Amino acid sequence: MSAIRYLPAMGKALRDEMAADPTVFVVGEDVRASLRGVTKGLFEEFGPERVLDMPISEQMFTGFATGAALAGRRCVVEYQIPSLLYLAFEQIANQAQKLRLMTGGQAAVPVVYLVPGSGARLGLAAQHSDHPYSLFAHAGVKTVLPSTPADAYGLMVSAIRDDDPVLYLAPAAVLPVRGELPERPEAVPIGSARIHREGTDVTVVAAGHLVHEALAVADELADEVSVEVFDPRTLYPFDWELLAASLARTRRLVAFDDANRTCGLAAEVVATAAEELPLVARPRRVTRADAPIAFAVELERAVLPSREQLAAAVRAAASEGGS
Amino acid sequence: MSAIRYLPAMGKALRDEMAADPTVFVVGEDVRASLRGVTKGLFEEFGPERVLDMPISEQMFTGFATGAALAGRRCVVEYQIPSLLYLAFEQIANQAQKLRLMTGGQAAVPVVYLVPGSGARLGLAAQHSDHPYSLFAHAGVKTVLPSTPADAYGLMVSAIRDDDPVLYLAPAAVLPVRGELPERPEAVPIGSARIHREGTDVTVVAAGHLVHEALAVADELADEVSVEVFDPRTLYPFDWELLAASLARTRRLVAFDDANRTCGLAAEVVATAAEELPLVARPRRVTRADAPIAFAVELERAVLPSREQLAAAVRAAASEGGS
Amino acid sequence: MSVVDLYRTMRTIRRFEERVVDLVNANEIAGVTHEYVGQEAVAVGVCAALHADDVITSTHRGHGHLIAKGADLGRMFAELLGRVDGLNRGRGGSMHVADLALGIYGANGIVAAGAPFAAGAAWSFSVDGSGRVAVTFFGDGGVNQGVLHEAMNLAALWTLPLVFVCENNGYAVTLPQERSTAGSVVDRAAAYGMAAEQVDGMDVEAVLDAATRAVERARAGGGPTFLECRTYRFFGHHTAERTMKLSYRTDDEIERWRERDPVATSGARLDPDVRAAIDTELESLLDAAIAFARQSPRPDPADALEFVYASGALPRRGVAR
Amino acid sequence: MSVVDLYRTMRTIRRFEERVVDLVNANEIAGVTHEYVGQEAVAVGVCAALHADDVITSTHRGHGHLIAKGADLGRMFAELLGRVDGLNRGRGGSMHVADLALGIYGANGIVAAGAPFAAGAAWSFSVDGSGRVAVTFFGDGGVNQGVLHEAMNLAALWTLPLVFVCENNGYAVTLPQERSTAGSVVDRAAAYGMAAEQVDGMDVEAVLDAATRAVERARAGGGPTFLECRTYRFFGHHTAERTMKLSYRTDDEIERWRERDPVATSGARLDPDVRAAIDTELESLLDAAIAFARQSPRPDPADALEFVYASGALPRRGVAR
Ligand SMILES: Cc1ncc(C[n+]2csc(CCOP(=O)(O)OP(=O)(O)O)c2C)c(N)n1
Ligand SMILES: Cc1ncc(C[n+]2csc(CCOP(=O)(O)OP(=O)(O)O)c2C)c(N)n1
Ligand SMILES: [Mg+2]
Ligand SMILES: [Mg+2]
Repeated sequence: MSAIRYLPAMGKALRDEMAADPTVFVVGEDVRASLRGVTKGLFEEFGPERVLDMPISEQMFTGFATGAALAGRRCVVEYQIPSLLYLAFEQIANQAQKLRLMTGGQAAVPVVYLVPGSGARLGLAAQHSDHPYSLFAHAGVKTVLPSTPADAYGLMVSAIRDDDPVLYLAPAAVLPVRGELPERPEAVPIGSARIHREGTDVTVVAAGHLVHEALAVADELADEVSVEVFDPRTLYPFDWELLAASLARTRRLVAFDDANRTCGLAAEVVATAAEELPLVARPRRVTRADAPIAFAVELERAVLPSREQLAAAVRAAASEGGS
Repeated sequence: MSAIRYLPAMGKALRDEMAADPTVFVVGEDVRASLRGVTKGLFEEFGPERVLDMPISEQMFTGFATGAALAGRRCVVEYQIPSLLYLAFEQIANQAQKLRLMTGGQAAVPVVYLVPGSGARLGLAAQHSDHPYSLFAHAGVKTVLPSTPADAYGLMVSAIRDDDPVLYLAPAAVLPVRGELPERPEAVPIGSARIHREGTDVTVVAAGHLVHEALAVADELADEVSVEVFDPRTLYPFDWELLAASLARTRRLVAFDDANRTCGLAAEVVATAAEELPLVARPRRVTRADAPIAFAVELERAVLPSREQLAAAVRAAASEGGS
Repeated sequence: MSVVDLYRTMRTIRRFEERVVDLVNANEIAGVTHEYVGQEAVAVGVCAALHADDVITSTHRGHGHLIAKGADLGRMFAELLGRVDGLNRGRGGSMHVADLALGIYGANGIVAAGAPFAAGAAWSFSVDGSGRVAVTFFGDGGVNQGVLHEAMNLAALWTLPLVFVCENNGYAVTLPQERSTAGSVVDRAAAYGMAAEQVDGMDVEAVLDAATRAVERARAGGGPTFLECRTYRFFGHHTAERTMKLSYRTDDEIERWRERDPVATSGARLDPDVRAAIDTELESLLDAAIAFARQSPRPDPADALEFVYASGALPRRGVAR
Repeated sequence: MSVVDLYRTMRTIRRFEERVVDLVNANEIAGVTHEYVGQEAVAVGVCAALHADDVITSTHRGHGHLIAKGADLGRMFAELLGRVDGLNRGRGGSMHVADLALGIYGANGIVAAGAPFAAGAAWSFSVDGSGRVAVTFFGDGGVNQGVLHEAMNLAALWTLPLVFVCENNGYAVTLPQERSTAGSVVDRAAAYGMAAEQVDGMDVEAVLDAATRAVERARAGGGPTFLECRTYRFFGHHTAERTMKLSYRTDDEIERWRERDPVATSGARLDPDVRAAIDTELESLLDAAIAFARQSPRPDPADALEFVYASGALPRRGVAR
């Protein structure tokens, strides 16, 4: 066991997989120099045939990964900004994701779409602050959003080894987080959630950096409400079984989500719970407003989901449905 | 009053607005020849400066509309296939939609993104059958999905006159529908829903072609269950007030949705109802599976939401919560 | 490939497409199909220059490319009829028909979307040092899609073994090339310092010669080539066009091009008896292929959620269990 | 514009950016800013050829373009400080700063995304017959974005009054132009039959001459022009770069370019006293501008949902009421 930050943990997983499997390679902008820090040292270790700097042409290099995959390789595509996924949306959601079905099972497209630094980063304004995972979940794209260095490592390994396209979002706010990483860290299966803190009154569903916010709120409220913090880790496919088990205990739900409210992940969690799972209190959402992030930090904070809003929602949920 | 089909009603609205406002113009592929039928006769009537055939370059001509809007015009951009919106997603969701906020209120972007023939059309397979409105609702883009010729007319008028970007989807399955259109048809305000059939037991939320499916199911079940058919008409902003009024009567909800299940419109409707509106029965969803549409018609039908599924969900809802 | 084989393959495509039109009109094929009739010399000439392990990316107008690359006719018809013995198990249909085992990365419903696939495959071959080549087909309309330029830039920058084949049939649906494309099509390649040739796309031997030069250059590490093949589609944009009154081409123009029918031209170069023998043999092959397709079962709706994920995961269904 | 004015504007941009760096280091400016230092001659030379009602689209490195097109310094600083008197009411910041009244369609966070805006505006001007012109700025990295090619094709096809200004500073963040761009940058224009020129982007008068030719051609209905301005950025890619150890440029190379400092070059053409007067006057202007920005109020969080919709609709909030 040794303490490591989230960003280098991702990098270590990528490095270990590249060392283990010669078909794995990385493409993106400034990946040689590792502007975003994930690919640090990889060019020096693996050379120009494994670490490819791309011209600014996201649509092309996303489809490039698909072609390389059809030719037998495994590609990790790094995007410097979450909104660059929009430029590649057709190539991801309409090409790579659909190829297996369209070819009747002939094609496998093992590609990882990696955004190191998704979501808001104070002061980056409207075009650099989106957290677009709900769009990809809607399209059925496997999507992971790790919250700890161990999960960042383990889900990177699984994403690379997976035979389907996988979107890997690492929230900007969680990159500096420290955590333990065993000598021989393990893969974390895609589709498996994790309960970070057990509780009996209210289940808070939170992913990525919001897991840490939720844990802080759970501490604050500790002598009022017993909060269970549920981290899906994979947003699609979602681990409904574990959520059902959690709600069987708490029967109260608050979905804490860094995406826009309408048709976001929290909507899916609340909708599924309302339709299929046991609840004694109204499910609640604490999400972003459906608004772009303004530059001024006061305005940015005002549209992001907050601890205060979560605490209020948890208290309100706890006050319903007896005990 | 005269009977008219949905497609020509859209075309008439576009024509009337172009005649009334010289700043309105249309761009797209094969709009002169009117391959999709909406722009029929417009080139002959308004000429090459109002009806512009574009090279195959969706990203560019979507941004072109933004630039023309900033220069004082109103543009209707036609896309031949729903998935072409994916190519333009960055220009719509990250540029046009955000420009007003980013400029602190300086910019207005009156552009209509028009897809005549959205959703599935038997046998068009995986890349031509998506119904991507939930993605745009998530981004806060005003989105309309009319179900009748009168609404197709009235919402086209409102979309063109609106000072914000508006996505206008006309489902392939509804284009042939006939309906009445008054001599002087009226604008239908964006954001106003409509109750097509009143009922007391269960509210079915359905938009576009599914309104007609829902009405058929309501008839079938007439002597068992009293079904209210609620047509949002505008998906964003959603008319929550009218839905609240409907649920105040029925207290039971089934969301019938042609989009993928996860993070789709039905998830939003169910989540909002569960969180904020009166319900005595579990809300239910009948949606597409989270799967691409396969070519074989048996397989296509199997992943689309069906009348049978809706009838079963309505019966199940009606059986809960007493009366 | 001998002139006889070139003719046979072109004739196969021609008759395949004519049979497809019949099947569409008989409502045996659902959706729309985009016929390749008139352009046969391009697919056949280009693919005749390829090895079995070279790859191609095709377009919405893909039947000809697949046949030229060796796809099985019976399994193609079965795919178009939506049957389980189709190349794509009935999941793809005309716009997505593919045979990865033959290096056919699929028809594509989105114009120019296959170009980056070809770039990725070509790069992969170049680092393997395998000498394999990738070809991407696209139309004159595709020439204006930005992603094609992004791929051309990369192919030239990295000297990839990639051949860009533009089938310039003069129109993108109803839009004539002069109204879609500034400058000339071949000049697009010059911008990237890429070798380029204009080829008579109605003459299979001319196409084969140019394609052979391009493919040899690619194999030898000489990088990409851009081929503009001037051709014409004899039929409408798709089978649905006959139901529309679109008048973007004159009968004259169509007539003038039909006089240069590539199948007739290369057929005329053969001994009439040889040609007649091929033609009759072909009809029975096509009869057999269609019979094979018709007897193939339709997919079971219960399997609708299969083949979505390679990992075997099933997508969520549309109703709660 | 006189040589004195050209110098004054370049010097204004230089000192504005140096003040910005100070403000970033002092944590008065949040996020990242991309400094224009070294490239001043391009924005100033190009905008000096424009009329007040001509429009420009800018980039992530936009401060210089805005100042050259006449944006108010105080309101720019206020925007970068996120204050209500900012050009964008503090909603945009460095990457989105805009002044539509001055024809500045905004900086843009996405490379080359402004090019199609410029095409739409240019088309609009051409049908108005107003003689107005649109200019789109982009970098050497932007040259490889497909949407730029889509816009170049349309501009040439429709002979739009549009000037494409490529600021080739040799790098896209760490990627040198030779590793991003096949062929030459100017040749991209040739593909579309578009007039093109390579210009010394370190010499404001050379840029002004070339821009004047391009803008006159556009006004006269002669269509688009592509200008490749060879320049260099003296600072890092953005203010955050100093915290990173990126070694993609040699000190030598930076030194060689600094010797061609465009502000120094044009300053040297002035009478030293005139120059000194301008420089001192400028500092007080900048002091006043920063003072104006600092006294401007911060936005009220209660207004966070304003200005999302022109129709006045409010977006949904993140919690139920
Ligand atoms: C990106 C994209 N835009 C538009 C369409 C609709 N569409 C299908 S084929 C076609 C014309 C293509 O023209 P061309 O590339 O010349 O090929 P051709 O049909 O002539 O073989 C269009 C516009 C599409 N499928 N993809
Ligand atoms: C489409 C897109 N891809 C990537 C980025 C991230 N990014 C911001 S600036 C930049 C480099 C741009 O280089 P260039 O166009 O030469 O402009 P310069 O920074 O040199 O002025 C990159 C890759 C972006 N903002 N947009
Ligand atoms: Mg064509
Ligand atoms: Mg640069």
